[in-house]
Amino acid sequence: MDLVPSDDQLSIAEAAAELLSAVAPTASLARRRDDSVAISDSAWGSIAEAGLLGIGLPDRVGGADAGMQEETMLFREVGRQLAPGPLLSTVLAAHIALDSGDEALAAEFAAGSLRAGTARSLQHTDHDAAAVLNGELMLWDSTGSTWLVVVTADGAGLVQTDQLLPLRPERSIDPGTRLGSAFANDVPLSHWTPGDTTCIRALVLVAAQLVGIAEACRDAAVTHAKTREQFGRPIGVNQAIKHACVDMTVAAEQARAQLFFAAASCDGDLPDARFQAHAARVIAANAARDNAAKNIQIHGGMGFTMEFEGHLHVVRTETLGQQFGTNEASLEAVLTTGAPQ
Amino acid sequence: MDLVPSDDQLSIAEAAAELLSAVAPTASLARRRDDSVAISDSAWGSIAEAGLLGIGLPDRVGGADAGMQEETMLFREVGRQLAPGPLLSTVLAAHIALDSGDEALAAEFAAGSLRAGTARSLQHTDHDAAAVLNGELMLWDSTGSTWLVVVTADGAGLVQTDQLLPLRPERSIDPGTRLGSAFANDVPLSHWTPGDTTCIRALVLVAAQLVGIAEACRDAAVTHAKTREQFGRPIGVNQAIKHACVDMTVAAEQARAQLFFAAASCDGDLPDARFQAHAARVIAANAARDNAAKNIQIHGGMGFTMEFEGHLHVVRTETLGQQFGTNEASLEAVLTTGAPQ
Amino acid sequence: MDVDFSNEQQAFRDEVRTWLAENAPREARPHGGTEMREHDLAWQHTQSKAGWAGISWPKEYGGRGGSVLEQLIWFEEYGRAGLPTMDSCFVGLSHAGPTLMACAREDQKEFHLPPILAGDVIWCQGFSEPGSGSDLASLSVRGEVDGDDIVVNGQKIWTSYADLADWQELLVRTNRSGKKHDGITWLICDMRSPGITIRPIETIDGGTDFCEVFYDDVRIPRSNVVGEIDRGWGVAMSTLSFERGTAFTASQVKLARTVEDLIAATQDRVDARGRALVDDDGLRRRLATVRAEVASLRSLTYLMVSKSAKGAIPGPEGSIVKLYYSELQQKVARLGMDILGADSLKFIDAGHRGGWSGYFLHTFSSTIGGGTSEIQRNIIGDRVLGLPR
Amino acid sequence: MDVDFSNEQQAFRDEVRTWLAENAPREARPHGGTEMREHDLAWQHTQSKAGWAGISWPKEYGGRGGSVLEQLIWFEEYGRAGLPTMDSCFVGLSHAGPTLMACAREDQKEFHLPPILAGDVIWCQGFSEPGSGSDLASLSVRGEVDGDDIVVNGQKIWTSYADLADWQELLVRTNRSGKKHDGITWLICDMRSPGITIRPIETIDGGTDFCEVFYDDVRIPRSNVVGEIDRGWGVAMSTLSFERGTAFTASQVKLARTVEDLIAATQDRVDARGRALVDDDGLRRRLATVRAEVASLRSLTYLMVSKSAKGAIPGPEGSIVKLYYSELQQKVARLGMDILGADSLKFIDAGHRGGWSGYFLHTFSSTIGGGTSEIQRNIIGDRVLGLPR
Repeated sequence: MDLVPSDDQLSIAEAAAELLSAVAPTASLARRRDDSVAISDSAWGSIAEAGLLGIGLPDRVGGADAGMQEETMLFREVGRQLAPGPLLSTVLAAHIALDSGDEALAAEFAAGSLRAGTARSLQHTDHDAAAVLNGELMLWDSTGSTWLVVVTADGAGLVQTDQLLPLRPERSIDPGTRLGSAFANDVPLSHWTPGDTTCIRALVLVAAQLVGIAEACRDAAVTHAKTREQFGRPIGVNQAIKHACVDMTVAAEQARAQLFFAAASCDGDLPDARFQAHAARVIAANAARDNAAKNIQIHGGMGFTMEFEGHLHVVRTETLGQQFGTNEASLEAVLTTGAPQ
Repeated sequence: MDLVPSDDQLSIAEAAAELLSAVAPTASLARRRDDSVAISDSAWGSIAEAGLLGIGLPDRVGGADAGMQEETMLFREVGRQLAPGPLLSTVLAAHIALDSGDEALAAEFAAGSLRAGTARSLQHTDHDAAAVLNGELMLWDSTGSTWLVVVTADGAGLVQTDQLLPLRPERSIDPGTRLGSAFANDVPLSHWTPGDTTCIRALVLVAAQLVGIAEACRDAAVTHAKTREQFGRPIGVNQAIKHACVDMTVAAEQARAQLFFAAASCDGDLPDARFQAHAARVIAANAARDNAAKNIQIHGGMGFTMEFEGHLHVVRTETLGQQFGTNEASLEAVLTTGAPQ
Repeated sequence: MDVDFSNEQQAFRDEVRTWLAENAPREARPHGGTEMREHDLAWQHTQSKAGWAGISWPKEYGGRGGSVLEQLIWFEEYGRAGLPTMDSCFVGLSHAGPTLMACAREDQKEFHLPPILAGDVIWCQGFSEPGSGSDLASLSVRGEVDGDDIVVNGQKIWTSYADLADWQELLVRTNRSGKKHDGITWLICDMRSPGITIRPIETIDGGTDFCEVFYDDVRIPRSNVVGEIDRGWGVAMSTLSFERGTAFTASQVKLARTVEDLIAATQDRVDARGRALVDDDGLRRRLATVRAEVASLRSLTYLMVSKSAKGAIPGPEGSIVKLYYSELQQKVARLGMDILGADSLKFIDAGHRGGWSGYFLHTFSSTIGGGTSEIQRNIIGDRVLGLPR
Repeated sequence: MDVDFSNEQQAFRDEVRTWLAENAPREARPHGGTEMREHDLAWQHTQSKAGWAGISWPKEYGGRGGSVLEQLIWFEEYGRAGLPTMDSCFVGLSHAGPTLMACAREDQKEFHLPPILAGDVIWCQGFSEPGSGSDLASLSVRGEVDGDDIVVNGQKIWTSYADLADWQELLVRTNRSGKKHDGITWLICDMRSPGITIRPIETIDGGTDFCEVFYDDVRIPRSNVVGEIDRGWGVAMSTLSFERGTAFTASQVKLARTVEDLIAATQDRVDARGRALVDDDGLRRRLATVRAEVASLRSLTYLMVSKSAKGAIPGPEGSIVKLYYSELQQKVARLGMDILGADSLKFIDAGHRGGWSGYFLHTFSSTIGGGTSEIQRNIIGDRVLGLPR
């Protein structure tokens, strides 16, 4: 038993953080706000070239042959850096292609030459009808993406974006995530793999991003509490601020610990891995939500401006929270998957 | 529109507080902990003699002819003083007897010569079967009480305590409230009056007691924060303590305001009086619960001792919270009775 | 106690309701720029002509001098009509005007008060600075006496509608030698003075109502000092509140309507599992709780107003309403996000700027603006409860 | 990262589990008095004989010197077996003993350490005073040097098991001239000394584990000073923690079981409206949340233990676990009250003292005892985050 990341894992995180902040810095979100695609082609290309999309994929499709833990370390940085665009959905698309035997497609996703956004059906779907899309859909980062991933607890598959006409862009609360609406009428999914393997991977990697957000908010709040002065002293001397920073720390630490536990449980194929993943997602979502709100409050008036990045943590937490199953669904799963071992 | 209590109403409260603290001081609860009846005969006699039980009853049954507002002022002091025994249930019994035309019985309750405890069925009862008691019952202060009130949203009635054999005393979390268990097999209720008139009165007067508790806890915490010194200064200088006292104040004030609004709405027979009463009960319960817990925490180690009265606010809030319908039921009613006017 | 209004008060309410229904602006309020200025001033002008302007202003200054219960009724109906409570005339009517009444010279009052009431001018506030937020008295914008002028240099921030305003109530430091509360001067600043630069601040809900204001050798006549030089802190603290506990009434009424809208929204929505939201016990409890809390917020206001009606002067207890209202508003906004689910992510420009997600983001300001919740708790703790500092 | 235990560790776990199943006391632990003392000492004696005593004590002092992972496993199994984690041997094993190891003379160690391990003596702690709670260093119990003795007068409070104890680690003020942290002396006090009066304190859950201790001219030999006279604060602060992050492990395991019990309790209960609790979406969410939070509490412990295993010395981060655990425990207790409804009001002496309502009341102490949550937040803020004081 060892929950401390290895040096190799820490190197992945460090390299990812460095690259992301260089090619897609937070300030770029506002600059690209009115562009149809949230991430620039050059940033996307650099990320793919650095091999970040293939970290958890096998060597034969161009991946680095590492596991869920390494992907977790990557997506924690994606969350922390508020990196825009369809990174997670493209990584999931690669796994779906691989799991369904289409290694050529998996390799294209890993290389970044194809992108995948996300489609989620807003209506309830029968278990039996899971491999077919119907009704109103919400789309994440469909612009610029040839494919869309569909991830449910019953299975995961792909659909080509142009099969879902008409696509209507929606103005998104998050400048780093493009949203759209579409309608599907009996559109079959390709590369369908039953079971919740992809769903669990999505949960853990969503949790990883949310943990990164919770940590970034805590760090920003603590720094501000140390440096901002009012009444002749740093505001962090006041318990109202100090204790809020502490509560953010408790939230971030518990979420990080549960994230690592879940990632290791998945890699170790433990019997309660499913429970641990859902629990990680629930805990991380609460931490990100609470910390993002507290960070704005601690920053006072400045916290309420577009210039300050605090609101981006709020809106990313919201968009991510709806993308691959909801927090509510994970709460229900925490109760129905049986007690942890 | 005027929510400020009148001088007459304030006098009722003052007189009640003075009498209750003299004849049934908080310290008497611990002393009588092992007695079968929570309140002494002499205290009961003094309270009845002072006319407190008949405040809201008409002159012809020995009452003072006042309204729900005056009863509210009384029971707010009952809550604040943690007065023990079946005060509220006996007042409700008098109203039930009066409403069903039994003025002689009402007069006996008003005079204190008969007492009434409370019975609540722990199983769900059909609307049609409401006037008959069945199944497992929980009893409040049945010891020393000839009668028991049964109050539901469908109607209210009375039952004689000895019809419910076997009665089993239960050790109660609250030394000011005796609990018991019993079983009923098709026991009909007497003095049955359909409708929720008594239920609404019970809600408002429970809310009144809970408001008194919330205020007493706030007052105790504020006093302690001003006088207890640590690190050379009163602990109230620390925002962790100061802001907790403020939150207790906000809770107590909103609960008091809503209580007065509900009592006046009932007396004025306003169309949304039912909504206001349920809302008052919900808000008061949350305030009492939160303030009782905070009061203990602010008192530190001392707060955790039997010697300090803080825990009595906790346990009274719990026993009262189950006696005449639950907080959950009031929440549901808040949603189903229609929007406030 | 009594929650009924008298026949006279009821008649007043009917009159207000009818008048608002017939006269309130029918077009949507523009989101900014001169259109917004024109809109707000025209509406103030309409109220003024009909005798409704300055409902809370004393009669001697041309106001309606309404009783506190009339004020309550007016604000309730104003909120019910969906009218904005913090439009660009707000600072003039509720802050600058009352301050001038309390502390200004007669000639200043005569010149400035009537145009505020008539809807001819817009005022803004120049108090906060980048380094002086909660600690207002530490302000450092310099004012140097130079002959008949005071020359102002520095920067203010969080000035609502600075870009639309004619006048500004401006606090500057004219003396650095004493304690920080001394040496502050309260000035009437003409916003068209040379040397003023205004930069709008974009807020997270997409609004641009707030501005930064930069002063570069701005010359303000000494005759524009209100009170005395170096004694401006006392002027700022003396601002009379004519609301007497009704300040949040219109906002509360709106919040109540928002809660009812949310309850209605659950009627025809389903969750991701296909179950009707209206059957979700957890959501039902959260909705019931906020409905009860909104009711108790109104009761709290009624209780304060009742005290005012008996002659009590509202003190720091007002912070209790502000604190409760602002946190409740955030709770309602969060609940709405949870009810709307994926739909909440759409930033739609309908009704409120940005739709529900815009409202949600907007509510983050409610525990910051007008004094943070932390500062409100200090005020209540120190001044209502008398806790040691 | 890895959450599996090695084969060796798994074998250790099996050994512990088997031994505990076969050797743990079968009778219920008495609630107080000499029966409790005999029970606790006998159990410690049993552990000692079998080589399990002082699982976290270094081998040089007769302990098992288990690796931190073995400690974790031991405490997990100890909790799973439902054994009390804070019995009357706790202070000797986890506080007084480690302090003596760090600061005492060889003869003091030789005399006192073996009986603690063997289950021959009980220790208690004399630190807090009525006027010195969070501010321990302000303590004022007087110790005056008189020849070879130190004469002690004053009062201590919150001394667990004082009425059962043989020895006490006692802090007294021997010098009032300097700063409050100077002039404190750490003494070994024989609890049978003349002049000691013990008064049990009844706590709100009906317990009497805490006591007040009064000292009236109690003579303690100077040879019982640990460290130097007036330098006792350093001794108190030097207490080694051998738990290395595992201190709350057994309690967590119990809390996890409590949550599972609550989930099971919803299976066959109905609410006042006759609906099965298991179908209540609101309760389901609350239960799921605490189940997930208990899991993350374990993960947090595992993360700290992993760091310890790599040689990191656990610092103030331990306060994070304490803070989180104690507030989570209260949340679980509250949830249980809501699930049990009217049944929660019965104070039944079964399982836990006072049944569920007793547990509920008991949990009020968890955010107070061992340093209030407010103090924990100060520690984390100052020492983990480095925020200004």
